[in-house]
Amino acid sequence: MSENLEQFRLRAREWLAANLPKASTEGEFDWDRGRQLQRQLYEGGFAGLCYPREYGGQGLTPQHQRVFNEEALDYEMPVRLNFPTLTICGPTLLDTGSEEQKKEFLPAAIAGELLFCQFLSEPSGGSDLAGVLTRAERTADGWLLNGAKTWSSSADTADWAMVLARTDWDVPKHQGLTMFLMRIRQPGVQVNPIQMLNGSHEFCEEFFDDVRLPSSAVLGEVNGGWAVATRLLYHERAAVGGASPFVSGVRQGQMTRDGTLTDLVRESGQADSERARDLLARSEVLHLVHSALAEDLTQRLVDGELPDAAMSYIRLFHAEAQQAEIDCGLELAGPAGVTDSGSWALRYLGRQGLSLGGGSTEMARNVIAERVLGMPREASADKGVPFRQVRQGPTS
Amino acid sequence: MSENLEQFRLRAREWLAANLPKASTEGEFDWDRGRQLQRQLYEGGFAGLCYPREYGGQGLTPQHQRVFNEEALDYEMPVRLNFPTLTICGPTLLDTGSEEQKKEFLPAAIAGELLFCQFLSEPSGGSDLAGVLTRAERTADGWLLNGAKTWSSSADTADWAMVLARTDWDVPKHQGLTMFLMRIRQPGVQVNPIQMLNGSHEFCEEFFDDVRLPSSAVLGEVNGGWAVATRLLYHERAAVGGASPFVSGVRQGQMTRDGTLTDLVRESGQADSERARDLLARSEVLHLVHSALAEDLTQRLVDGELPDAAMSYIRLFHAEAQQAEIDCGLELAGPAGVTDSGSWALRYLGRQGLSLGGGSTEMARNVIAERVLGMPREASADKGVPFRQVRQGPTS
Amino acid sequence: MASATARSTELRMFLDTTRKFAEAQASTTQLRTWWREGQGLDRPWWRQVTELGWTSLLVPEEHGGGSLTGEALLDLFALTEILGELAVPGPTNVLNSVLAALVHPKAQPGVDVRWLSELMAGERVATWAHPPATSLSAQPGRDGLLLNGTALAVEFGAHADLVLVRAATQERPVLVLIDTHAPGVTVRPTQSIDPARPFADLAVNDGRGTLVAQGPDVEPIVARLQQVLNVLQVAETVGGSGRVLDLATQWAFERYSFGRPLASYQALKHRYADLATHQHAARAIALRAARAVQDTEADAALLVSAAKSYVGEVSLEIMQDCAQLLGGLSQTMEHDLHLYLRRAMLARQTYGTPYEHRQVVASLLLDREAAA
Amino acid sequence: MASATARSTELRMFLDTTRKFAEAQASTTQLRTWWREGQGLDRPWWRQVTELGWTSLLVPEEHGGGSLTGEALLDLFALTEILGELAVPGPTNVLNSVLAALVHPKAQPGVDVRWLSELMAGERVATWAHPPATSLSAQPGRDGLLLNGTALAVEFGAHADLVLVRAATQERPVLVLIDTHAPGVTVRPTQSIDPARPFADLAVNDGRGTLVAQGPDVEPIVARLQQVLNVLQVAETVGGSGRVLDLATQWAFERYSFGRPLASYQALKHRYADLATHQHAARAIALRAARAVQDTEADAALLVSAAKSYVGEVSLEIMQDCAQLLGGLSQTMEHDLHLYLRRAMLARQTYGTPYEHRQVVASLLLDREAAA
Repeated sequence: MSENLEQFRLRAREWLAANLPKASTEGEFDWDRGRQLQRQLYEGGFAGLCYPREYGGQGLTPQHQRVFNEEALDYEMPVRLNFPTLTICGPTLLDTGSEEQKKEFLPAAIAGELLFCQFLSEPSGGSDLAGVLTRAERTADGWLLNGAKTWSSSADTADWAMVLARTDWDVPKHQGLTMFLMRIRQPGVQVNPIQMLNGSHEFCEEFFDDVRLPSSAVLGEVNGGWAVATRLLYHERAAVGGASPFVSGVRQGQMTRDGTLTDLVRESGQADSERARDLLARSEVLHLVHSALAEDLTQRLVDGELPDAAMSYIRLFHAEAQQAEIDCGLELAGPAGVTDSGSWALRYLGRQGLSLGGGSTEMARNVIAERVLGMPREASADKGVPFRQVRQGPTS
Repeated sequence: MSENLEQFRLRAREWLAANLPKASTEGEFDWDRGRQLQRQLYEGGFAGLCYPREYGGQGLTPQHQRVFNEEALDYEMPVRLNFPTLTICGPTLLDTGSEEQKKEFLPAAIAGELLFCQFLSEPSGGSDLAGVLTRAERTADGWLLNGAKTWSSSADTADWAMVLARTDWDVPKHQGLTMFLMRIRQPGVQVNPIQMLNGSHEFCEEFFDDVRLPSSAVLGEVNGGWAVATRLLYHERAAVGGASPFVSGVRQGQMTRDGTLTDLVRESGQADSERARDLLARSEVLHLVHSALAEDLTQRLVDGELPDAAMSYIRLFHAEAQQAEIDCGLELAGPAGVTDSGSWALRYLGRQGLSLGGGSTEMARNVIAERVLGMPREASADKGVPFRQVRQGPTS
Repeated sequence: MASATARSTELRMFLDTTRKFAEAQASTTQLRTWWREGQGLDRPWWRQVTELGWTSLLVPEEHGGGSLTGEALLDLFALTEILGELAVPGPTNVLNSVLAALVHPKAQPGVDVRWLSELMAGERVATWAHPPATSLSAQPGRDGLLLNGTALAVEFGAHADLVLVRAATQERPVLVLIDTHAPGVTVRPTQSIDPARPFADLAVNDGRGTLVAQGPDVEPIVARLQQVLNVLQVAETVGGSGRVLDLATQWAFERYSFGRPLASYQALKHRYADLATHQHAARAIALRAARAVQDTEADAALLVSAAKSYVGEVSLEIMQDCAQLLGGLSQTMEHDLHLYLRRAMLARQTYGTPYEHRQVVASLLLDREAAA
Repeated sequence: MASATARSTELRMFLDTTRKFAEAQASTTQLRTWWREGQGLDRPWWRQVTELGWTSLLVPEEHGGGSLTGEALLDLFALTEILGELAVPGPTNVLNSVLAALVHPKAQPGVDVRWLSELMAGERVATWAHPPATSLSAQPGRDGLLLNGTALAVEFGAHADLVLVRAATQERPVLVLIDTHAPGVTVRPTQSIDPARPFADLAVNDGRGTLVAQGPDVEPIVARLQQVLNVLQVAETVGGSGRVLDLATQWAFERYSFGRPLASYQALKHRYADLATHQHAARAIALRAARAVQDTEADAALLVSAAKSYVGEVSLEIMQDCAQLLGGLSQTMEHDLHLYLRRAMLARQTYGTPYEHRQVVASLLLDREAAA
C-alpha cells in the first residue's frame, strides 16, 4: 500500500460524491436497493475493506474502514447488510471455512449477491445457546435436518444460513454439535417473521421438516460446531457492541428516520431548559464514553493485552448507553410522547431488546466474570452429562 | 385497657411536657444521661410499652408505641438504648429466655439499669454468621470461652452481651452453636473500639482469653444457639429497617445534630432551584415510601399474610432510601461540601455502612429470594459437613 | 400479588365477581381483538360493566351509588388494582374521578341528578381535561355557557359524551361539563401508545357547557378529582406491575437453562428480590396515598404526589427488568407484557409526570417547613 | 490495572522509577503519618519528588523540562494514573496545570524564566484559583499589580507561594500570579475531606501580583489550564478506582463464605463484571480526553467535559460498590479504601461538578448542531 490514510480518505470522498446518493429520511430498508448499493461499493473497490483481497476484499486496516465510514456518513449506505452478513457470518467463514467455502461464499457476500443469516437460538433455548435440540442425522449422501430456530435476523430476506444442529446426543452438549451452511429457500424450510414491540419485523422463526443437506454443507468439523459458534459469537459481540472492523457504513438507518435526542430537545422547545440539557448531555456523554471504550478495547485486543472475551465489555456498555438514551427520550418527550406517540415511546417499548438481542447482558456478565476476571465457572447441571440425559424443564 | 389511643396520647403528652427536657442539638450521646432518662421513662410508666407487664413492660400495642414516639419527637430521648438493648436483645430474651432469665434481665433492661450488646460477627466471618470460630468448652462448673468477635455495637458501654460460640465441632455448622449471656467487664475480656469512616466509634472488637461462664449463662439450648440467633436476626432486621414495635423514641439523634436535606437546600441558598427541589423531593419521596412500606409490612406480618423473612424487604429498602438521601446530600452540598466539609461528606464516606451493618443487603436479597419467593437455596460447600472440615479460605 | 384488602364480606364478593367477569369478558385476548378493530371503547360491553358496580362506589347512596365498607375510595382502590392486574380496558379511572367531582359538596346543586344515573349506568361517558393542557374561556350563552379554546390530550376524548373542564370567564374560574355532541366541538384522535386507552385533542368553538362550580368552589373540586384520579392510576399500575412480576417469577421456576431452573441462579435471585421489594414498596405507598385521600388527611396531597412519582418510575423499571428476565419473548407482540407496559407508560406521563409531582412534593416540604 | 501506556523505553523506565519511589516513599502508611501530623505538604519530600521529573514534563526543553515521547500530556497521564493508583499526595496536578499555563505561547514573555525553574525544582509551589469561586480586581501598582478580593477553595492555598488567578482591571481581564508571602494576603485553611489535599480561602487586600497575560490572551490560557487540570484529575481518579477494584477483586478470591470463595457467587460475579466494565470505560474516556487535549483536537473541550462528568460519577460508584463487596472492614479508618474515596470525592466536586460539565456538553452540542 503506497496510499496513506489521508490519500485514501480523499479518494473515498471523491468516489462517494460521484457515485452514491445522499441519505434521505427513508422508510423501511429496501433489500434489493441494498444489494445494488453494495454491488456499487464492490465495483468501486470500497466493499469488504478489511477482508483479504483473495476473497473479494481490499485487505486494508480497521483505520481505513473507520475513515471510509466517516466519509460515508451522509450517503445512502447498505447498512443492513452489515448484520449479520458482513460483520458476523463473513468473518466467521474467514476464520473457520475451507478454502473452497471461502472462495465460494465470501466474494459473493462482499459483492451483495449473497446474504447470510444465523440459525442459532431455539424456542426452548434462552441463554443456553449450546442446548440445541435441532437435529441433523446422517444419510447416505449427507444430512437430514429437523427442528426449529428463532431470533434469526433477516432470515426472510437472506439467501443462506449458518445453522447449528445436534449431530451426537450421547456426548456432553458442546461436543455433539455441527455447523451447517444451508440454502434457505428449499423444500422443508418454513420462515415466519416475528412481530416485535418496537414495530420491527427484523426477526424470524424457522421450522425444518426433513431438510436435506449435502456433505459439503459442514462448516468446520463434524461435532466441532461449537468452535465455529464461538467465533460467530465473538464477532457478534463486537458487531453488537459497535466495535467490529467489518462494519461498512454506520448509524444512518434509525438515526435519520427517528431523529436524535438533540432534535427532540430542540423540537419540543426545551433547548433552554437546564434540566433538558442535563438529560441530553447524560446520554451524549455515554455515547462518547462508548466510542472511547470501543476504540480502546479494539486496540488492546489487537495488542494482545486483553483476551477475546473482553469484547463483552463493549456489548454490556453499548446496551447501557443506548438504554440511557431511550430513558432520556421518554422523559424529554413528556405527556405528548405517549398520548400522541412518536418514536421515543416505541423505542421505550422495545428497550430491553438492546440487552437481549445478540446475547443477553447477563451472559456478557458471566463471560466477563469467568473468562476475563477468571472467577469460578457457574455450576451447570449439564456439565459432562450426555445431552439426552439433561433436564430441560417442566415446559419443554 | 379502658384507656383508648387518644387518651393515651394526651396522658403521654402531659407527662412528657412535665418530665422530659426538650431535645437540643447535642454532641455525642451521653450514656449515663441515657440511662437516667430511661429510668425516668420507666418510673413514669412509659418504658417498654410493648413488653409484657410481668417483665417490667406496659403490655401495650405497637400503635401505643407509635403514638408515644410521635409525641416524644421534640424531647430528649435515650434513643441509643434502642439498639440493641430494647429492640433486639430484649425481644430475643422474651422469645427464648427461661423464666428466671427473663425475670432477671428484662425489668433491669427496661429500667435502663442494664445495657446489652451482641457478640455475633467474627473477623473472618462476613455474611456467614453461623461460621463461628469462637469456642466454648465445657468445664466442671460451666464453660471456658476463647476467640474474637467484631462489629459489636456499643460493647464498650454495655453491661452484658449475648455471645454465640461453637460448642461442638463435629456436626454441621448450625448444629454446634450455643448462645451465652455474658457479663462484659470480667477477666479475660478485652474490648477495643473501632474507628469508623464517618467518625463513629459505635462498633468494637473483642477478644476472649479463657473467660469463665457459669452453666446458667446458656440462653436457649446447648447446641441450639442458631435458633436463638435466628430470633435475634429477625428482630435486628426489623430494628434496622425501622419496623420494630419496641423502638422508643426515633430519629432525633443524627437528624438534629447534622441537619436535614431540607436544611441544606435552604442554607445553601438553593430553595428556588428546580434541580435542588427535585433532588430534595427524590429523597423525601423515598422516605415516605419507606414509612408506608414499614407500616404495611408490619401489619401484614401481624395478619400472617407474609412470613417473618419478609422483614428483609424493609432492611433492603431502608438502605436504599438512606443512601439516596446521602447521594442527594453530596450533590447538593457542591464543591464546598468536600473542600470545607460538612456532615454530608462524612455521611457519604460511610455510606455503605447502611447496607452492611445489621446484615448486608446481599444477605437480605438471599433471604427474600429463598425464604419469601421460595427459590432454590444457594449451594453451600459446608452443608451437612462437620464444621472442622469446612474450608475457611487461604487467609484464615 | 393478590389484593388482600377484603375488609368485608360484601367487598370480598364484589371483588370476586369483578375478577371472574374480567377473566371471562375482558381477557387480554379480548383486548387484542379491540385493538385490531381500532376500538377504544365498546359501548355494549361498557354498559355490562357498569352493572357490576364499577362506577357507583364514589356516588352516595341517595344518588344510586354506595360504598361497600364505608371507605369508598379504598373499595375502589381494591377494584382498580384487580382491573390493572387483568389489564381490563375502559374509562373506569377517569369516569370515577369525574363522578367524585360531580358529587363533591361544593358542586352546584342539581348537577348530580341531571347526569349521575346516566354516567353510572354507562349510557353516557364523561372524561376530564387535565388543566395544564387546557385553555378555555367561558361566557354566558342562551342555555348555559359558551366555551372557546382547546383541551389537549383528553383521555377517551373521542369517545366521551361529556368533558369536564376548568375554564375561566372574565371574572372567575369555572368548572364546566361540555357536551361533545352539541355543535362547536371538534375532536382529533391522537396516537396513544395504548390503543385501549385512547386520547384526543378537542377544539371548542362556541361549544355548549353546563356549570358545575365557580369561583372559590372550583379549586377544591379540582384538587379532589386529581387526587382521586392519581390514586386510581397508581392502584391500576401496581396491579399491573404485580401481575408482570408474577409472570416473570413463574417463568424463573419453569424455564431451565444449563440443566437447572433460572430461579436457581443467584444473580437472578437477587434481582427478583429487588423487584419484589420495589413492588411491595410501590403498593404500600399507593395504598397509603389512598388511605390519606379517603380520610382527607392533612398530608393527602403530599402522599398522592409521592405515590405518583414513585409508582410512575418504579413500575416501568419493574416491568422492563421483568422483560429482561423473560427474555426475547417479552419483546414480541404475542406476549402480554406490553399490554401492561403501555398502560404504565401512559400512567407515568399523564396527570403530572414524576418530575412534576416531585416539584409539588418540594413545594409542600419547603412551604410547610417554612411555616413551621 | 497496570498502566500500559509505555510508548517508549524512556517512558517505561520513568514510570517504573515513579512506581518504586511511590511504593517506598509515599506509601499509604506515610500518608497516614502526614494526616496525623496535619501536614498537607512535606516540603523536603516534595523537593525530592521533583527530582524524579514529576513537574517537568509539560515544560519545554529550553526551560529545563521535556517530554519523554513527544506527547507530553500522555506521558503525564501515565504518571498521574500511577500516582492515583498509589494514593500519592502532593500538588502535582494543580502545579503541572499552572506550569502548562505559564509556558503557554500567549503568556507574557519573561514570566517563565522568572519562576519556572523554582517551581519545577520544588523550591516554590504554585496553585490555581478556580474562576467561579474567585472575585478579584486588579490595578497597576508600584512594582506590578495590586489585587483586591477573594479566592475561595484554593487547592493547597495555605501551602502555595504563588497563586495564579484570573482577575479584571477596569478595562480588561488579566491573568496574575499572586505572591502569598507579600503583604495583603490572608489565608484561611478550610476542612478538606482529604487532609492530604488541603484547601484554603484567600482574602486579598492590596496584594501583589505579576501579570501573566491580559485581554484576549487570558481565555485561551485559562482554557488550556482547566483542560490539563481536568485531564490530570480524571487520570488520577481512574488510577485510584482501578486500585480499589483490584483490592476488591483480590478479596473475592481470598475470602470464603459458606465454604466457598466470594468469587464463586454469581450475584457478586455479575457486579464485578459491571464494575470492571465501568472501570474500563472510565479509563478509556479519560485517555481519549487526554489524547484530544494533547493533539488540540476540535472536540477537546467536549471530551474533557465528558470525561470529567463520567469519571466523576462512576468512580465514586465503583469505589462504594467495592466497599460493599469488601464488607465492614472497608468502613474503618484502618482500611485503605477511604484514602482513595476521599480523593475521588474531591475530584468529583472541584473544577466543575459532573452536572456543570454536562451543561458544558449540552452547550457544545446544541451550539455545534445549530451552527451546522
